[in-house]
Amino acid sequence: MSNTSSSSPPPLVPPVACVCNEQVGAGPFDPRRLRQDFPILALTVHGDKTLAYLDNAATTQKPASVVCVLCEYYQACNANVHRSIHYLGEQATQRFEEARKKIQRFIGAPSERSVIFTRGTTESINVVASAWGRRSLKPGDEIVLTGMEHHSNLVPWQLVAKETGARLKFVPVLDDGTLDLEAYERLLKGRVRMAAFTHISNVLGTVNPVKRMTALAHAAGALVLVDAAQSVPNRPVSVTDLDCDFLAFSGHKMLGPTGIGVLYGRLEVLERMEPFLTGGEMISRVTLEDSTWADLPQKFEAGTPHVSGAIGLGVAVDYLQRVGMETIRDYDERLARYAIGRLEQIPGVRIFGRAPERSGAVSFEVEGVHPHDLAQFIDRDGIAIRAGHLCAQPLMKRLGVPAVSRASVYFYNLEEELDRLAQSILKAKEFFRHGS
Amino acid sequence: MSNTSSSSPPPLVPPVACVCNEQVGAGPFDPRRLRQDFPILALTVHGDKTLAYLDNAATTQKPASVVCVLCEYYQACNANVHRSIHYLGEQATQRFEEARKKIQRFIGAPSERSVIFTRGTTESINVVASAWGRRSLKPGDEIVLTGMEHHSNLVPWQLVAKETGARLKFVPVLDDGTLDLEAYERLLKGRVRMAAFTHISNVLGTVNPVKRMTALAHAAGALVLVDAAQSVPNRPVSVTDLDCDFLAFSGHKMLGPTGIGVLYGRLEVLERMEPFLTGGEMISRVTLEDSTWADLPQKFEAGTPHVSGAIGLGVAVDYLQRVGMETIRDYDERLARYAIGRLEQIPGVRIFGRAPERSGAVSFEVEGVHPHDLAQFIDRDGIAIRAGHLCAQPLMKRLGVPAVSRASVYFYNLEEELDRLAQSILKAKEFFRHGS
Amino acid sequence: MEVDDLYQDILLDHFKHPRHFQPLADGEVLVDEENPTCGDHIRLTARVENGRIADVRFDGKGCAISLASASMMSERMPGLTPDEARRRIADYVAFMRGEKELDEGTLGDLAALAGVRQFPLRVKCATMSWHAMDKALKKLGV
Amino acid sequence: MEVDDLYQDILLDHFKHPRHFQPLADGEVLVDEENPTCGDHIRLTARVENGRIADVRFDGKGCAISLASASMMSERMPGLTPDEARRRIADYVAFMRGEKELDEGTLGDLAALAGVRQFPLRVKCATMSWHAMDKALKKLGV
Ligand SMILES: Cc1ncc(COP(=O)(O)O)c(C=O)c1O
Ligand SMILES: Cc1ncc(COP(=O)(O)O)c(C=O)c1O
Ligand code: FES
Ligand code: FES
Repeated sequence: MSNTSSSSPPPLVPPVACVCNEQVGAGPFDPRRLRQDFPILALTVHGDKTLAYLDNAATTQKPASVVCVLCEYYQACNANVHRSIHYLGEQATQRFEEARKKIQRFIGAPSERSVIFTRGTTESINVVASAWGRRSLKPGDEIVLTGMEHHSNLVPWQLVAKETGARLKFVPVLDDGTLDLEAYERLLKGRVRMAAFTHISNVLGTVNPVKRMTALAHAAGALVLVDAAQSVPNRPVSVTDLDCDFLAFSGHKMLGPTGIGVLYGRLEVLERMEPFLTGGEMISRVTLEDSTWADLPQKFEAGTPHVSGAIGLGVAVDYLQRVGMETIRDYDERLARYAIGRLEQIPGVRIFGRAPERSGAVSFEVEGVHPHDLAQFIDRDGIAIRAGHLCAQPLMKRLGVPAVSRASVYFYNLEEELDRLAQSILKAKEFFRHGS
Repeated sequence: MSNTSSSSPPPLVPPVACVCNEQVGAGPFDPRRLRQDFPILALTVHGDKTLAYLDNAATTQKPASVVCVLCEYYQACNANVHRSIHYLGEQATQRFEEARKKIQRFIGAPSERSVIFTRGTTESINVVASAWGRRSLKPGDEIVLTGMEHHSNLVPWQLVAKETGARLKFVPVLDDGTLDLEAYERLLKGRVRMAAFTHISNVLGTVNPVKRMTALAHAAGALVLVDAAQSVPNRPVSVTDLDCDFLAFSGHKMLGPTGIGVLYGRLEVLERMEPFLTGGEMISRVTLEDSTWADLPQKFEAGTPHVSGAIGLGVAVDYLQRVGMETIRDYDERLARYAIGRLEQIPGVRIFGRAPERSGAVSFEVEGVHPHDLAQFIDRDGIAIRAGHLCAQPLMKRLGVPAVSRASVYFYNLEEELDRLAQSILKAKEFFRHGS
Repeated sequence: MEVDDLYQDILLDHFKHPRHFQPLADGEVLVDEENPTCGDHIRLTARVENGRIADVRFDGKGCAISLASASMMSERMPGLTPDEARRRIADYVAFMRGEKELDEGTLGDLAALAGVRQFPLRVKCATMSWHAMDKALKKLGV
Repeated sequence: MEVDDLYQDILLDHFKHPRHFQPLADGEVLVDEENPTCGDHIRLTARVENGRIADVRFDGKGCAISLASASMMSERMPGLTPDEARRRIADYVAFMRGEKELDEGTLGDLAALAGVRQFPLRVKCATMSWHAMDKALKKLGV
């Protein structure tokens, strides 16, 4: 004992022995090789059609290591965390908190105490709208949103505005799919307490200048929430660099399991906030009449957490970092531009969103073919895209359509999948014009 | 086509081919055989100690089929649900909704629309306290709880009471660990709008007469929420039979994955309630200014759900039904009584909770050994129990202790594990009295 | 199942040449039925003469399935009493939801829509106009 | 690691015979420090004479680790200046959290608590009384 007393404590948990032997570390970026890490991408559907999964903005597929760690967790160290003084409990707790630290480093947060596990972006934003907004907003206060928000970053604010008497203002979307930043500056002249905007539009692919927008909002005395559901999976994102007060994102859109997401919050702001959900884990003292709260981050994590989800998300972050976030950003953008080029060759196709900086999401319409018919038709060729309002009905109205089709790529997609998309769209046009 | 047009639609999704070849269907109930379905139970810890997992009231272990379906889901049909018109999307949606139906049948709910997926019991109760309570309670209204509630069924009500001016009243706990039902009837004479109580105490193991309590509360004009976190895993529970308005439980305590739970609600009540979380999935129409809600259950399921968790919980329910809920109830009770018998032979051990009807949770204290030291000490023998306030600080106060030790069994535990527990406790007593 | 099992020729024909599809004057519209999952809608008008449905017309926006099913619906309703129509609507909706079987005779060219039943996300497309017709009968007080 | 590496004889001795443990009159108590994860607490009193800590006494309820670490703490403080004491406390807390290493000489019999560092859930047990001492110095205004 005395020999080890002055060295750092040996790790309790043996390093996870992943048996899945992934390709990701095995050489320079090569999407074709990385596809081997995603068993689902080799699926053939509807008989003999190789799956071309182009719905990554909805949810991404999972590498073997993420699936593997879930199995391993349940078969070797499943237990409730934070309070179980036994072997499994110590293991589960250590790995759960290790995942939190991975995410802290991944988003450049100064402390792991500001990383709160939630179910996903939607819950993260609800926590802020409710736990911050309901207590802080007064009648006449203003909340600035944009015309391109996902319903998740709109509806919670509508409710809190109704409850508190605060007013919503919207930054208009210009014809090229970017935000009207002059209008934004004008809107900030009001009694703005919160500016909440998406980093990347899930419809238009537009990358908003969130760092500049944050600085402007701060100068106007407002807090800033960034909806990073589409950006954290797609490029390096540092909360220290952005200097935002809140950042929300979902694990399932960045190779992680379902049911887990993150709310980052600036420590000083989180500390002043009251909790959102209450119950076990988040308390300090409880009597029948009254309770006091635990420290961060537990104050915002009531109940048994999604332990395997958090650990899986940690492994997903490992994978992303091994690919490289700059690499993913550049490749996704290149592939999106390739897709646009192919689609534009088809007469009657109209692309929505022409921002100079963009992600892998490409929305479009095909003259004479309803988006849902298109998605259904090309699914028969094994091609998975999304059709609908994409949880952005106000933006659809702005675009003058009830719905769009969207192909969204990720680093494991290939140009040839986009060639197949273009061919299949041509076939669909033909089919719905002339029949089979 | 015309030949099949009048027969029922063929299933889109091939039945899940589970490769794990479980024992559960292979003969009459035999816990020793069923243990083979739980790989983690064969673990040796701290060198060569076989794991004796006696912390099942905190969380249960998972059978191979549950782990297997997670892998299979991520490797063969992962997609976002409800809106993706493509092969994977249809599969994921169908399996997600199939899981909901399994749970509906499992708890005897009249409609799958009244089965809402949440993160767990804690979130389920928060939904009711917030979405029902904040809008329905008036100053002077009363909420009846009991003195044995988990913090999850106490703290949310404290907050809503503070916000609305409602008052909390508590059914006292008698010395044998049962509720004072005469006091309960007296409390119901007030302006009671909600009675919320646990079906089974996670500390005392007491099974409360919730059917009778529900009828009494209804007669007094109150709604009823049953915290079934400990009961749905342990015995047949039918919401139709209980006739309660809400039922809350957690997947991870009933062989299911982490991060998933259920709120059952009576349709008429759910329909009158406003949503809790808002955002994608739960809306019908959204403009910049205003929104309307989707039908049940989506109204209460904002954002991308925990798809794999729900599917895993469905498979857990399959497993439980194959074991048989009556079998589990009877075996757990028998084993708990065996544990009590063994512990009582140790001088200085005091058991908390002597209810005539009980679950598998047995709480106790050992004279001269702090519960946390005890848990830590016997962990070295491979025995996992829980120490602490068990998220029930007010009940601890009632019992006159800051913390207790709890052994909690499930159907895969064996008498010999409880023998080992008793031996190890004896050793601990010796150790902390005389040293090694 | 191949894509042309879903989008059969009969369906495509109704989609490309919807019967009784005709821009309606705002005053005529009895029901404006929306499919919230996609934002499409059907507007509908109908008349009853001598206790029987005499005329059904519609306009609106929608996918091939919704337009074709509206077109087929508009062909079947005229001549029925309101009660007969309601029964037909209920049968059809139950059929689309997989809750009921219908024989070939009853189905007729609606059999071309049977493939939709395998795609729960599209069932609303195929029933939207039928729900609208049901509401129109209620509006007419028959 | 075996259980008697965690619960070493020195630790058990301090647990069974805690030094300076003595029921305190309510008026004497400077700090009542609680460990919210378990509900245990330590009450503490101390005096400063001629610029040095002269006397530390405590009572309360807790596990073996918390009582033993309080006992060891109460032995080390007397004779130190408040600043020296604060530095020792900070070093010890950092050591327990695995943020800092300390050599044998500095540790002395505190080495018997080093095993706790492998159990994050128990670290609070070992630091509770030290935090209480820190607060006591603040209360004394030294
Ligand atoms: C009776 C009771 N209620 C509520 C809970 C909270 O469940 P969860 O932590 O899964 O939300 C538990 C378990 O911890 C419990 O035993
Ligand atoms: C920009 C944006 N915000 C929010 C969300 C909501 O994320 P989730 O459904 O995971 O809560 C999404 C994805 O659906 C999104 O793309
Ligand atoms: S997709 Fe809108 S009605 Fe079919
Ligand atoms: S367990 Fe309470 S202080 Fe150690």
